[in-house]
Amino acid sequence: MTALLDLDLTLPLDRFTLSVRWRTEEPALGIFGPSGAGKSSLLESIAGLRKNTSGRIAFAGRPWLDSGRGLRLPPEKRGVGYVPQDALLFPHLDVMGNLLAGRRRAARRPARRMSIERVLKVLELAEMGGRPVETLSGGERQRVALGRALCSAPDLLLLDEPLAGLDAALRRRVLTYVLRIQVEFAIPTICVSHDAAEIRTLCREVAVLVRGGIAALGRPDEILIRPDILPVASEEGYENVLRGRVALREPSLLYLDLEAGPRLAVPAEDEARTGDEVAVAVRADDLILAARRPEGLSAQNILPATIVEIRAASAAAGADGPVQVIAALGVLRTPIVATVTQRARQQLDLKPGGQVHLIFKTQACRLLATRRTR
Amino acid sequence: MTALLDLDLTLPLDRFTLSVRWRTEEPALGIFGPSGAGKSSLLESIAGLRKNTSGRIAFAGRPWLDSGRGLRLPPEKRGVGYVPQDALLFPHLDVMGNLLAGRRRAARRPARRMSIERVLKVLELAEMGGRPVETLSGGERQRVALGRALCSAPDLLLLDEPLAGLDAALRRRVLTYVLRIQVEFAIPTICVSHDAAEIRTLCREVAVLVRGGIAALGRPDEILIRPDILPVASEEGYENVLRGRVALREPSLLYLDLEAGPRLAVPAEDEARTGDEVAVAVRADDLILAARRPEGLSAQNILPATIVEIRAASAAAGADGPVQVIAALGVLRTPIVATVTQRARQQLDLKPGGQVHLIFKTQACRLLATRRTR
Amino acid sequence: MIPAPVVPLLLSLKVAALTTAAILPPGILLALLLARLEFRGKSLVETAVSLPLILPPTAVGYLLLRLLARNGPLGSVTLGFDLDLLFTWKGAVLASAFMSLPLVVRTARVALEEVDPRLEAIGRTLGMPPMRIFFEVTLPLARRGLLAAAVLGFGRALGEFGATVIVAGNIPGRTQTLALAIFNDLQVGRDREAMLLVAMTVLLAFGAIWSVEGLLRRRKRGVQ
Amino acid sequence: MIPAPVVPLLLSLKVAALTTAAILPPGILLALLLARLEFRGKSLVETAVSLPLILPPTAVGYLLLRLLARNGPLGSVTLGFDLDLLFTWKGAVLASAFMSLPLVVRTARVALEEVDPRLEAIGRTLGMPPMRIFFEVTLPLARRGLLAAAVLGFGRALGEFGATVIVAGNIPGRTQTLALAIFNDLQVGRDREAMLLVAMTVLLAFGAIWSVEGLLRRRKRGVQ
Amino acid sequence: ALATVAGAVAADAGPAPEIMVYAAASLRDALQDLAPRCEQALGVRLMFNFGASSDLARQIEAGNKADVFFSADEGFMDRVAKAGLVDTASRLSPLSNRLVVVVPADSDLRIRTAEDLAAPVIRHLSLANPEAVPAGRYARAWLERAGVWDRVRDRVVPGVDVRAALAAVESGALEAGIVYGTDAAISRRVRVALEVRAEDGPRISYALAALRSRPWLPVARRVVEWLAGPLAAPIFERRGFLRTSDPPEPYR
Ligand SMILES: Nc1ncnc2c1ncn2[C@@H]1O[C@H](COP(=O)(O)OP(=O)(O)OP(=O)(O)O)[C@@H](O)[C@H]1O
Ligand SMILES: Nc1ncnc2c1ncn2[C@@H]1O[C@H](COP(=O)(O)OP(=O)(O)OP(=O)(O)O)[C@@H](O)[C@H]1O
Ligand SMILES: [Mg+2]
Ligand SMILES: [Mg+2]
Repeated sequence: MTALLDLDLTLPLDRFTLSVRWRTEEPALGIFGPSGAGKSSLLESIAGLRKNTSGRIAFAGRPWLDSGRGLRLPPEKRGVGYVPQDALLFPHLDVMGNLLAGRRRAARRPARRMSIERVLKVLELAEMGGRPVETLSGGERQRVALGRALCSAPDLLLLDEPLAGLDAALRRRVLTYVLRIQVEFAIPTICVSHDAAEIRTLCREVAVLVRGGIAALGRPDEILIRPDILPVASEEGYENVLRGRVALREPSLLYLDLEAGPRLAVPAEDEARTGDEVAVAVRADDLILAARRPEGLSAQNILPATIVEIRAASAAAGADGPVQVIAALGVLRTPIVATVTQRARQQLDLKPGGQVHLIFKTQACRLLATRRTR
Repeated sequence: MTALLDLDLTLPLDRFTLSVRWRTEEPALGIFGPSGAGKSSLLESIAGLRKNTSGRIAFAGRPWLDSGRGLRLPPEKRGVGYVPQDALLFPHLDVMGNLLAGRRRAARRPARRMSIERVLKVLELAEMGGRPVETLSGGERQRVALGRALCSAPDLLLLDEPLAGLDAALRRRVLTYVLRIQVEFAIPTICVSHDAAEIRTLCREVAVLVRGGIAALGRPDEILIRPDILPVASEEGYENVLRGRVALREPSLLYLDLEAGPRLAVPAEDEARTGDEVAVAVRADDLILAARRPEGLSAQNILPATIVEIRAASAAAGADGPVQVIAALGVLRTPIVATVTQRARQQLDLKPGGQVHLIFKTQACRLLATRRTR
Repeated sequence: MIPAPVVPLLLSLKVAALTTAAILPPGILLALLLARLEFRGKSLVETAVSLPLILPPTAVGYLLLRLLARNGPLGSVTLGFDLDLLFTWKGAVLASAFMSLPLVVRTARVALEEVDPRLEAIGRTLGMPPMRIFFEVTLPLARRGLLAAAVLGFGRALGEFGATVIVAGNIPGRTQTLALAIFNDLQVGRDREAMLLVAMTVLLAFGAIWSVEGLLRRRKRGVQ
Repeated sequence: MIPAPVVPLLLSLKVAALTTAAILPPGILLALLLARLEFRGKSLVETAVSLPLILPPTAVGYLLLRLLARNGPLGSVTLGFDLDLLFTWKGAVLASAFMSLPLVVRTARVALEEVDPRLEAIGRTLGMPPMRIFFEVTLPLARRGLLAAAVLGFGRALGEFGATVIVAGNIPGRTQTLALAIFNDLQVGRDREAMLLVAMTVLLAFGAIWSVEGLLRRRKRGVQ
Repeated sequence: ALATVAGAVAADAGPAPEIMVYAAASLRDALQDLAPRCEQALGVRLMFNFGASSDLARQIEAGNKADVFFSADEGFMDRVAKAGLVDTASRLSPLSNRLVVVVPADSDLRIRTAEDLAAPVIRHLSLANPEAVPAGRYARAWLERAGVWDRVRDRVVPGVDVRAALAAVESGALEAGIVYGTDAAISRRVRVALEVRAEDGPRISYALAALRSRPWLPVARRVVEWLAGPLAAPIFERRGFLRTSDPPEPYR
């Protein structure tokens, strides 16, 4: 069977050679890794912008590069929408001109065409259509670059830290929009990001690049947990992502029925309606374990679970360091991770097979994204 | 008395006029605000790069701009170290050449001169001195720009999102270094950032810019808590910052004596030694309140406190929304904020004057920065 | 019989404008090749393009005359198509074009080399084929330099004397451009008349420069 | 009497090199003013600089001759000292310099206009005064274009005939450059000798172009 | 009679025949004065191409687009004749000129003979290129005949044409020069220090001929005759040209 994306490429860089083999069916991909790992170089190779890339690239069954057979599709034949890390707007065009740069391709693909007005609105560029791009702010440039790619009706979106220059609120709004595009138009996406939450929201599979090689590959919630990757991924530690359906909506609270079984209280969001599928993040660092069900706490979520495994949370810290307690939740035995100190482990006598209560606050839950059920 | 920084300036921009009045003694300043608010424009005005700025700028008692008197100090006389948002490296120089671009000024200021080797090392550019800057990765460029400013022995550092392109681990290391420079060399700093943690670490005073005007001004822990600013500041909600001194060091835990009094267990960091002053962040969302001292929890930190005030956490959510419980900790009555749901407030019957226990995990504490006591 | 000075003025305008128009497309193309391709013998090609610059114009004129002569290598071809180049204004255009080419190519090359290839690459990811990239990205980005190249070419065509006088002759009312008329007046000692023609040339050049200057004026980010 | 062809070769090399050296500093300065300042009458200044381009070279030669005449506005009688320019190789340098100036200025201007003013601004925040910025930021960034300007100036100086022959004469062994020698041979009908001199000129130009091409070669980010 | 014939031609052929005259640049003013009369007299239209005789000769060879060639010396006419393009029957030498020695107007040099040009005070001598330009060749011939050429040849500053040689003297940078009397007459910045007597100098003669294989050759011949004829003579004389001592006659 042909994979959606099939990479087996090599690109010599300054201090190492980028060498990536990646075959996947997943349309929502992430690339993660420390600065200088080769993330942007990989995107540029896929877009066809690095001519000394060798090996194979195939997308949706169509070969884009096959150095063995001397095949190299030029960038304009690959149909990607590439958002470079440094925006690279056309300085001779105004904002609207930049957004329209890919209009000819979009015109040939009516099914993929997005409304310019909508893009302008969601990216909060509505007043700026006529602005020369030279005087735009950093975040504005970033948004125009994203809009330019979206308006070109691409087959594959290549996003290189598309939200890096945006404030938290705007980032959340744009992220939701990109996610919706990804789903509605069914556009496969490869997103480079340093932001674990961004990756977890947009991607179903993530490749961790380190010094040009794939150090880890898999589902974000499996990969970003790993003690060797965690420090790079986040200043804030690992986040559990729980999926469920909105069962009840109060003005400021949502009650979710988790796939795993139990019901969860999370802060309400305007977007979420009853019946929606949602994803919720809870940090491993925020989960408190209790031996017995506690009383008189402000925390609204207290879920019983069974410990499956206990392991060191950090490769470096050794035997004394914090531990990850992996517990199975509900009937589906969904794994959920809590990080606790050795001392707590001893005090509570935690061990595999034991019963615990997971305690966490409503406020500690973060709604990642909502998908309307049609 | 003359202030350290005294701004009263006006700069017409596209959709609004930047108009800032800011007088402060504080050497560690932050600028915060949504994309397109005028943050970069303000920094450029201070650096002397926007010639249509009018009004007054004075630094350390020296006037830099006084349009009334027709005075305008050229940029090279202002002695700033400016890190622009888009790095703007000199393309005709290699990495080392860029770092040395300000060496002549540095040579005139031996007290301020930083070791190039050290800068290269901390910014993890050690192998790259001879690299042309055109092929650097995004994060590498950003670091070289930072290094170039640091090596020029500035009187005032102007940082425009200096860490935006870096992964979490690297960001933490660089941040610690910048903080150390700020303290050791006593270099006043103005830092633009979208990252609340960055602002809280580097800055003692923050101005929130919205549409060219200062919407709020004050200590980061007072300002970033505000319900109107919170959503912009952070995806993750407000963080308390507690300051204290390392009392005891275990391999994987540090015990801190807080200024406020009680002792806290936090995850160990290589950098921290006994006696060091440290700052620790704990999110308001992570604090659990308990009416009585609970038993059998994995959480290691359980601090008694007195409720001072209870108010709505979000302007939008109204009466049903989550509330901020502000509690006084220990003898200094240091304010600490916990966000809880209305339901929890009712269940626990929280009200001002009441006694509560603040519960939070070791892992929920994040060491922001360490300062060695000499 | 003596032509009003307006005749050479119009002729000069026509010759210079046509020269510029004729020289720009191949000049820019050549500049593009030199700017973008690395090949062996590049310096040779460049030297070849520069020949009309580095040789005395009269020599170039003689060479062209030789090539286009009735019995010259290109004479029959020319006659076959009845291009009728020698001693006509078309010959003046041809001579000026040769003389302007090196200026246009080198200046255009500078402009094209300054165009960021990454912007062209981005254009391609948006689905523009190379031709469209050239017209919608490269050309507009290089526009200041290309205009400068055009001005140089136009100016050179205005002032061209040495090659033109050989190839086109100095026929009042037909091939006597301003430059030739000025030379002619100076030669017979009519300095006053020559000055009038000089003034007209300057006016023409000023017009060209002024309008290009207007095209070039544009706003930039307000840095000091 | 006929000089070994090596004499005009050396003379041409000397004249062209000195012309280029003499013309670059003021040419770049002028280009900088035109690139950076907006002032009334800018087009006039540009036209003035372009004069030697748009007028027939001989006219420029006569004008210079008139100016430098013993009792002319810039002559030895007026100035009180004898520069000894007329009919010496210095005069040839002077004439070539005038003729090259417009090419150098316009090409250098294109190069300088493409320099990002924000990079200069960053340099200033690092404490570099404007002079240092110019030498350490602007010049190196504009270097490709400035080299092109130098090549154009050098080439023009090599090929300059019309003005040089008036101001410097055509004195074999003293002011007879390659261009003048070629003209001379052609005029007398010694076409074979002229071809030899043409070959030498081409060689000289090739040398200049080749070495500049080497200076220009540099690596870029590997985009397609 | 001539006029009638020409008039008839004009009347028959509709548009007047166009005669292209390639003429030495120094003849320009005189020819432009004569042109209207000649056109009226012969019912033709005259076009001119003015240039250095050497260039004109080359152009005739290359393009064969001239009907009449008016060369500043016999040599270039010979050259065209050798290429078989001259209608030898029509060839005439109607005009002559005189050489003069000029010095800058403010110079007090006195020059009475060719010998004086060899004096050390004359460090430069301005000539039109003695190898190529007719005026220079004549000057050299005069100096050779006077036996001073070998002594002055290293002081010679060769100009591209007579006009350049004159301008060089005008500049004051050169002590003396030898040019045509016609050229010296137009400059106020030089003083004629010596007029070379016709018998001392070389035979200066302008060559005029119609050119072959042209459609209007008969008309061109008539133009040649007219220009060499009595109606044109006064105007050439007014411009300082001399009529050749011999009456106009076929060259060979
Ligand atoms: N054309 C090139 N030639 C040589 N080395 C290169 C080239 N392009 C990039 N590199 C180097 O390869 C490494 C990877 O670069 P890349 O831009 O892919 O990093 P990245 O993972 O995107 O980093 P960042 O997160 O900082 O943007 C860097 O060290 C960079 O300096
Ligand atoms: N020279 C200028 N002329 C007109 N408008 C400008 C100019 N420079 C900036 N602006 C506009 O002023 C606003 C503020 O720009 P600025 O770069 O200061 O924003 P910012 O706060 O740094 O935003 P970001 O976080 O996106 O970098 C933006 O809308 C921008 O488009
Ligand atoms: Mg990158
Ligand atoms: Mg900004």
